[in-house]
Amino acid sequence: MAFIPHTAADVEEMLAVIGVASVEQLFDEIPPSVRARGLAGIGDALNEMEVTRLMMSRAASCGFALSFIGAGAYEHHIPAAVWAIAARGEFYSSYTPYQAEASQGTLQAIYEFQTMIASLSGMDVANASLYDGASAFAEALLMAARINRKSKSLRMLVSRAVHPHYRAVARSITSLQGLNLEEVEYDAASGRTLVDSLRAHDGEDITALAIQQPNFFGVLEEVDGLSEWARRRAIPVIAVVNPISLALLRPPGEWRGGADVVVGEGQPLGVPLSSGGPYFGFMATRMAHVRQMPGRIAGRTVDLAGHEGFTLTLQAREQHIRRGRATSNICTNQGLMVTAATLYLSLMGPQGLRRVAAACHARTRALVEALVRIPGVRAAFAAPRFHEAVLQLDRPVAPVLAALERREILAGLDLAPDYPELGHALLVCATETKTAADIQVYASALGEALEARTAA
Amino acid sequence: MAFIPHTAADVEEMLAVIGVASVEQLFDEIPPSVRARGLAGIGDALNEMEVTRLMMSRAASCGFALSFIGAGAYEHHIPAAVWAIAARGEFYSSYTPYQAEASQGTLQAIYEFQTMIASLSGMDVANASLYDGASAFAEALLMAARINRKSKSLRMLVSRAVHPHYRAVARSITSLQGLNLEEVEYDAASGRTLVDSLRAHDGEDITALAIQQPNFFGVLEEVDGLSEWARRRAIPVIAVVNPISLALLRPPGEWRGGADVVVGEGQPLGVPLSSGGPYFGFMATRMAHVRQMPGRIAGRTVDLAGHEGFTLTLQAREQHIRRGRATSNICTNQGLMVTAATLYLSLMGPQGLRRVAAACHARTRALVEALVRIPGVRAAFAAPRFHEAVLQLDRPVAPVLAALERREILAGLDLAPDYPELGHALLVCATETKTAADIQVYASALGEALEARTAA
Amino acid sequence: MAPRQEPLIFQYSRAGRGAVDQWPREPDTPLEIPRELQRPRPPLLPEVSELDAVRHFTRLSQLNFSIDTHFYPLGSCTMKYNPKACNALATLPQFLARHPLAPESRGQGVLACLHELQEMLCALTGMQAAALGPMAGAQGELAGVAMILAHHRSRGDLARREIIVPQAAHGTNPATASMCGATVREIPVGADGDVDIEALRAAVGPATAGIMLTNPSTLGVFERRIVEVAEIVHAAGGLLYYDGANLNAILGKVRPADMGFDVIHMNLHKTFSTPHGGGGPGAGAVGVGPLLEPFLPIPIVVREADHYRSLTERDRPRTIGRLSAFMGNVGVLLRAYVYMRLLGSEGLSQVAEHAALNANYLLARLAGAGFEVAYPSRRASHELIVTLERQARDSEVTAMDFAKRLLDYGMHAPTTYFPLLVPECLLIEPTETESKETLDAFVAAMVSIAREAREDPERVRRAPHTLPVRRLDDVRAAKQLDLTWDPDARAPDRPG
Amino acid sequence: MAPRQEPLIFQYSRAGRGAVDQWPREPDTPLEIPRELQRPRPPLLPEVSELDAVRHFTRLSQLNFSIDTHFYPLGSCTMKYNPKACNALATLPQFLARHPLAPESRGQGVLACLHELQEMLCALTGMQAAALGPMAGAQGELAGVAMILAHHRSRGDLARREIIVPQAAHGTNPATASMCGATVREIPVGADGDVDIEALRAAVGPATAGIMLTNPSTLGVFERRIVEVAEIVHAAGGLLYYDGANLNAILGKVRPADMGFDVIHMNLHKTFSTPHGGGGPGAGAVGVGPLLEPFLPIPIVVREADHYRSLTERDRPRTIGRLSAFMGNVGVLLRAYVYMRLLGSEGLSQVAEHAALNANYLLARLAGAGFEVAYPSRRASHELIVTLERQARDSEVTAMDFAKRLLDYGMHAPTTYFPLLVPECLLIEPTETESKETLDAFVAAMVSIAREAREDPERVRRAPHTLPVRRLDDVRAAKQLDLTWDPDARAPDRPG
Ligand SMILES: Cc1ncc(COP(=O)(O)O)c(C=O)c1O
Ligand SMILES: Cc1ncc(COP(=O)(O)O)c(C=O)c1O
Repeated sequence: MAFIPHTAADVEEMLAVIGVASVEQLFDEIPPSVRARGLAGIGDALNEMEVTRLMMSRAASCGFALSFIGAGAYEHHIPAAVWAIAARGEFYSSYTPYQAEASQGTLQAIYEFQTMIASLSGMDVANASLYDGASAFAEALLMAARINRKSKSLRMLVSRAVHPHYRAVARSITSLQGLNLEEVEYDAASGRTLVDSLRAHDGEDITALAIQQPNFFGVLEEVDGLSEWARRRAIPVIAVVNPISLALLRPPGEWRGGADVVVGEGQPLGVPLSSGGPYFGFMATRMAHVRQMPGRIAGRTVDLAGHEGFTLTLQAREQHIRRGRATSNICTNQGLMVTAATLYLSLMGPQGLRRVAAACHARTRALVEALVRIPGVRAAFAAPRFHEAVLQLDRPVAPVLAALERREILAGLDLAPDYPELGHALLVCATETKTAADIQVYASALGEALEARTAA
Repeated sequence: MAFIPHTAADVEEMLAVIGVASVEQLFDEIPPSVRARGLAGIGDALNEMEVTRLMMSRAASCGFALSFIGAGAYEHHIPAAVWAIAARGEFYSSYTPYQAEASQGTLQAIYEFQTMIASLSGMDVANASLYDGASAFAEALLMAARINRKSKSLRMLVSRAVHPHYRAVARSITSLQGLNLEEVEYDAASGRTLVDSLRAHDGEDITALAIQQPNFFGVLEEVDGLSEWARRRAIPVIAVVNPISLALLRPPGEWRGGADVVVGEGQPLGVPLSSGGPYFGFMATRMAHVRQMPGRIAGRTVDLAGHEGFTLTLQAREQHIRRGRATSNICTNQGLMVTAATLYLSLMGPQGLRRVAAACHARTRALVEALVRIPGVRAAFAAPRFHEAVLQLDRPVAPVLAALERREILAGLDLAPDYPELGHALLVCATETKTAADIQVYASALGEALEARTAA
Repeated sequence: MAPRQEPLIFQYSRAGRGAVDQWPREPDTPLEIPRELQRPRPPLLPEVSELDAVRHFTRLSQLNFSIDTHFYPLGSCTMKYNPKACNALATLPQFLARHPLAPESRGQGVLACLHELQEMLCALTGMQAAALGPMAGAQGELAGVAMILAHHRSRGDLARREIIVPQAAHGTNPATASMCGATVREIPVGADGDVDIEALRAAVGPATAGIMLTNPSTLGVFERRIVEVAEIVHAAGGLLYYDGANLNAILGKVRPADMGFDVIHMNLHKTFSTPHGGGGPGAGAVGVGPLLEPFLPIPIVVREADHYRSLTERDRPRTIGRLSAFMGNVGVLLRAYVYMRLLGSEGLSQVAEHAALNANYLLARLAGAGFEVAYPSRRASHELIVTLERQARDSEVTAMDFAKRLLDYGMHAPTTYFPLLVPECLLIEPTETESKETLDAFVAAMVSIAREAREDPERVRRAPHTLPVRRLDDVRAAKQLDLTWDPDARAPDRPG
Repeated sequence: MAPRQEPLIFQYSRAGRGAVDQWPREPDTPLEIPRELQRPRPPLLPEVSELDAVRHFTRLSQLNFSIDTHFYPLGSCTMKYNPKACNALATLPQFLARHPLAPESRGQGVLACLHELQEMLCALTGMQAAALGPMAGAQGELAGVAMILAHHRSRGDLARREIIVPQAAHGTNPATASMCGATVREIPVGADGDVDIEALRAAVGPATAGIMLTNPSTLGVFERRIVEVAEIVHAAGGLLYYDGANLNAILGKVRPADMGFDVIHMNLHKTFSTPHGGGGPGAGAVGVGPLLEPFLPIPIVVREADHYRSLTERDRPRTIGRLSAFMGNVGVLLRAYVYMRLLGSEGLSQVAEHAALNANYLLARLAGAGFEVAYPSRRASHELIVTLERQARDSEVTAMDFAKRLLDYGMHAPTTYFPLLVPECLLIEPTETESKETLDAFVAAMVSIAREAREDPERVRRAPHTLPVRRLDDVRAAKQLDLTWDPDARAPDRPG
């Protein structure tokens, strides 16, 4: 039941100390007119054994299929050590490290995490996480508006090749402060955002430019050209990146025009897919902008005895100090995921992370090669990619996906709802978890599905 | 690979310090004639991701069936907290607590465990575990022989209603020291070991008497009569008990004739079924016999400052001190299982454990009632039972079990190999994990299986 | 056995070392990435063995206080026991493996839990509909205020841009209002802890979008004139927002909708016992009355015949939109679902009763021991406030000093200096999962520290003494920013 | 953050408290158990909340040293890193749920692992067949000696009842021989650490059943004349038993069968990195040459076409029988299986190489720092022995004092006073999973303690100083037995 330790005798004694006759009396300040009596609609308690059985059957209904879906959430190998440690009670059941002396474990892990993220993204500093990649993107737009105070337009150029859900979340959140998100078209042949399409905005008052590398289609953007265009015009650049890809790709801080705010989804770093969350958003920036950054930040300092220690710092940016003038309303973040990611990155190290990235890249290449051999399947874009690809089929995607699902294969994401202009487009992904045999299974099944329907 | 942290530079430096040119040289004392070169037959390393996938598929082949098998290993609800804590690295990856000051956690847990087991069994003291219930039984027989030095016969009366595997293990181990295990027949009508069948041994030199409560058939023995028979003759009594049942049943220490050594399988106390192990054997005895007890024992003492603390004690009984004259050769025991069991017993407490026992008892009663309603099924024994029962079918059991297995039901254990005299006998068990609906599923399936075959 | 200090993971790093078992094999095809897009130098990640990593992070964990190891009476944070079953069952392998964009046919079990969770939250709060997407309380607030603004806008009432917030409100309330582009208007709280009704009357008007309240308030007392407050705000055309971060004291006792609230967010990581994880993740589900239902953020899970489905923008054209890339913190939601099923309606009511019992007991005991409580004439809700103004004056021992000294007594400190309007305050929330013995031990520690404050104030002022570090220099932390490790710089405690 | 002391779980108990979520519902049918068979009084189990239990045992855990937190160079124990994957994969839900008597058709995945494990162990040792039932090293020894005796008996040779054991042998060797009803005959070890060949010659004869050896021996050196030893014993009609508790130093370097051994047990909880769990469980698989195969303990897993099956007494009528109720410590075997698959043949050879490298490096460093090593002229195997005889003589600081003082330096002590024949010894086994930095830190600690022993011996003699307890009184523990908690008695540290 309610995990309550009180014995009947305890309750009696405590009521006596308080000086009331019953527990009910403790609620006597609630106006009788609104007092609830009991709780309808919740049902009776189950014991742990019963709930276990219920949840086992609910879990079973999800099964384990062979999945080639990416689109912002990626199946990676997660070392057993990651969650064996991250789930330890001392991490799992502690609060935000407000009492620094009693939270050195969490604080030091955050400091290590910040170091890793800053280095991965080529920036100076990183925060202790935001909710997820999409909301981090929204925060980055708001932050860019604060950084670029000279600009009055609040016009944010966002490539249409940025994840559609990220754009949707950014719209929900930033429209409240009047930001205007304007889409920059991608090039239909390469799948890239071309510098040329920015030229239309030469001379306009643009508050920020946002690009994703690799973009939603898995395609590698010409980040040097894009960032340089912005830098020349003193327009802050927001980079949305996949952290695994940064083992291979030039970090935003080293793009020709650089970047001002780097954000992304941390899920690939040791966080399970879990139907979409909890994940974590990360954010890194230049030291010059650190006071505009939302979210918690841990810093190293010294104690009374001169020994080093860690504490939350720059709290004057945050809601609990600055209240209505804080950089964001964020309070609770995704701390435990950060602990897991720090473990993951420690186990991978520079070499391991590079291997993961390279394996994903190679697997996706093998997948695309296998699939485009099937009549009726072709690659949509010509530009180099990281670990996702858009394929075009010769017929609507949805029924094909359904056919493959019946064979326990989740064959990718149908792009029709978000990118109708791409026709029968399918976004596929193969990470290091996919073997040559898996790819073969997919290719055969897809070949048969397309044949069967051609025949029919 | 081998979880080795050495960098190439480390190896070079270390070899230089040692003063050898190569690692190979470290093995130069091995006669060249027997030196192996490499390792055939092991195969190449898989990485963790690959092994994970392999093991997931191996696990999947085992499935989850609805099981009504007991026979010495029982499906019970295991609170999530038990293994969340027991698997913590500080318990999981520590050694036997030889350095007491650095092992107070393990030692205190053992002390708490000993207290619980001693109280459950109604004895004075308990040890820190033996391998499993069967080997604990063997050790109990050896211990009884040491206790009863007056007896020269080494004749051990063992009820045939003691678990057949326990008797087999006891035979393998105790025959090495010349113990003679003699079977005492059970009563065909009640399934009990009758005091009358002991009378044949009145006046003989018997070294010990061993009985199991509840016995292998789930039947409750007349423990008062049996133990009293032995006590009158100064024959040590060995009790084999199910620890869950002790929440309901009179503990051996309080049987009319008492018991000298109480042993049993600890698996029901929070240990998963796991194809048979690791489990743990427990053993309790009277203070008078403590120096004859095998296995480790933790004791409470004080430190230099007079504060209490825990340490292994009475080590003079053990192999590392007494060597060839130790009470047993046991060294490594089943420590972690003991930690889990101590957690389990703490979460259950006296009330919870009683409820588990009562629920098992009630479920088995419901199961038997449902099954004996099926034509061709009857209960084999009349005596009261705890949570198992022998049923007799009107035809051979094996094909019936196979038919039910196809319906994802493991319907019990066929007794034909061990007790051919019982005819088509089936041992079934329902613990607290079985719902009324489960029992209904079993009953319907069994009904249909028997009907189908009658029809055929 | 915890080390007093633990080196940085980078300090274990050696070139060429690594947890190679975790690495996939090197692919046999070359990179198809143009050189100018490739990373020129590897990132600064440690090169350590698996044992190094396990040992380092295990040791770090041991440097933390946590619910699993310590009493943690952090006010407004509801640090209660996080049942192990919730973690175990939310992390069943199939749940973990499920991709957020996998077909819904392969997630019916998850969707069923989410749907039932929505229903249970509605039952608890009296609201008509709920959405689970917001990923923490503050994001729930954002959703709520955005819905209020969308509602006014939908009626063509563009003037309502003011959000009223009582002085004592949690920082996220004004921060959220600002983040939503609204203007924050603070109103004072009376000496008895209730909102100043006259100030409220003066504040409302045609610019009023709504008011954000939490009840019981962050002062640890129940807003007694809530019905009147609701009438005033509603009469002025505004809506009422309930900050439901802390529902622990009202479960089964009073429903926010019945008090007149139009929208609520709930911190599942407090009341519903999902863990705080050293900072998160949480979940900030929102509930609404009929007026705001069309604006709920997507996704929302509905049941259609025997099938569960997530609603999208197509189903809810007036939605304020999507707040997370996928479906919010599903794993957290599953934990809350398991928790609620374990408690059932009776258990949830017991939570409120025992949370209130523990808080009022502590209040009585602390008052009895000579501590000054902030609202002595009031019932405590699930938490209570002690002010150490006298101690600060007499012995120059502050609330922060008390807090730090409590750590030496093996107890986490209560919340300090919040709410802002009570000087030198400790906001103490014992929660229902702590026993009377633990509360008694807390009182004993407080009494002992109060004595120390008189007899040996320096001892208190320089606390903690027994933790891995002594008191940390926050000022230096903010002035000499050291936010990432620089392999070439010296550590501060090894001055050159 | 670990508490220095933690009350007993019973001290948290309060009548009527309980972790009720864990309890099944009260059944609605009455007990059908005669009153005289019912328990009259409830057992002494604590009545605590789930939080009480979680907090208590979490805190207890923090009082331990462990591999996950500390360097643990316990000689003869091979305390190396226990990969987390082994635990995770051996505890997949279906593995945990499988009943030992479930049909083999529903356990093919488990049986496949066990079969392959048997094969891999044979490949490693050169043996012909293996059985996995024995539940720890000592039970493996019992199986081995029982097989030797069964072999002689099967040939009608009933006189062979003597087991030869070198002086330095692990205690389980003589204890096992006795437990098997054999007579133990000890033979001395020479000054160079090798068995005294002349003594061996003198010892063998028609009563010789066999000899138990471990090679490298417990003296941390390789028995160089092993081929000769084997010839002598075999010539005398005896068999050779290999105590393979510690295979870490020979994997891929030499196979016991090639040295002439007839039977071996292997501690999977050492070499194959299954955890020691604070005392166990382990697994003591046995391997045999052709002579002893018929006697192997059951069960044994065989592959027949595509099906795996466990052999029973019917298949192996000459088996020494069954040693466990079911199939031994399957969960431990699965961990070892995962470990071996992770390492592969190359990884296993690397284990031996780096275990030897670490041990020889420590030997060189310690000798260089002035410590007296027991066999300075010999290579160390996977472990080495330091004798502190000089320190004991000069400063009256014993090996035990050194060991206790090491704890203060954050390192677990090596094995002390074993092997018995080296006075004041520390048996040090660093294992291959520890880094050079850790070994260097160990040497530094030893040097520092040696200095303390000279300059402030009392500090060493009274160590440890920084652990949850000071040095414990073992004599009192054995004299004033306090083995279970008595609710009515006083705790020793609160003298009346
Ligand atoms: C009263 C109150 N409101 C809002 C919040 C914000 O919730 P969160 O931290 O989940 O964003 C909190 C907790 O931090 C709170 O206590
Ligand atoms: C050399 C040696 N032989 C035998 C054993 C006994 O093994 P176990 O403890 O698994 O019974 C050990 C370990 O304790 C050992 O080190």
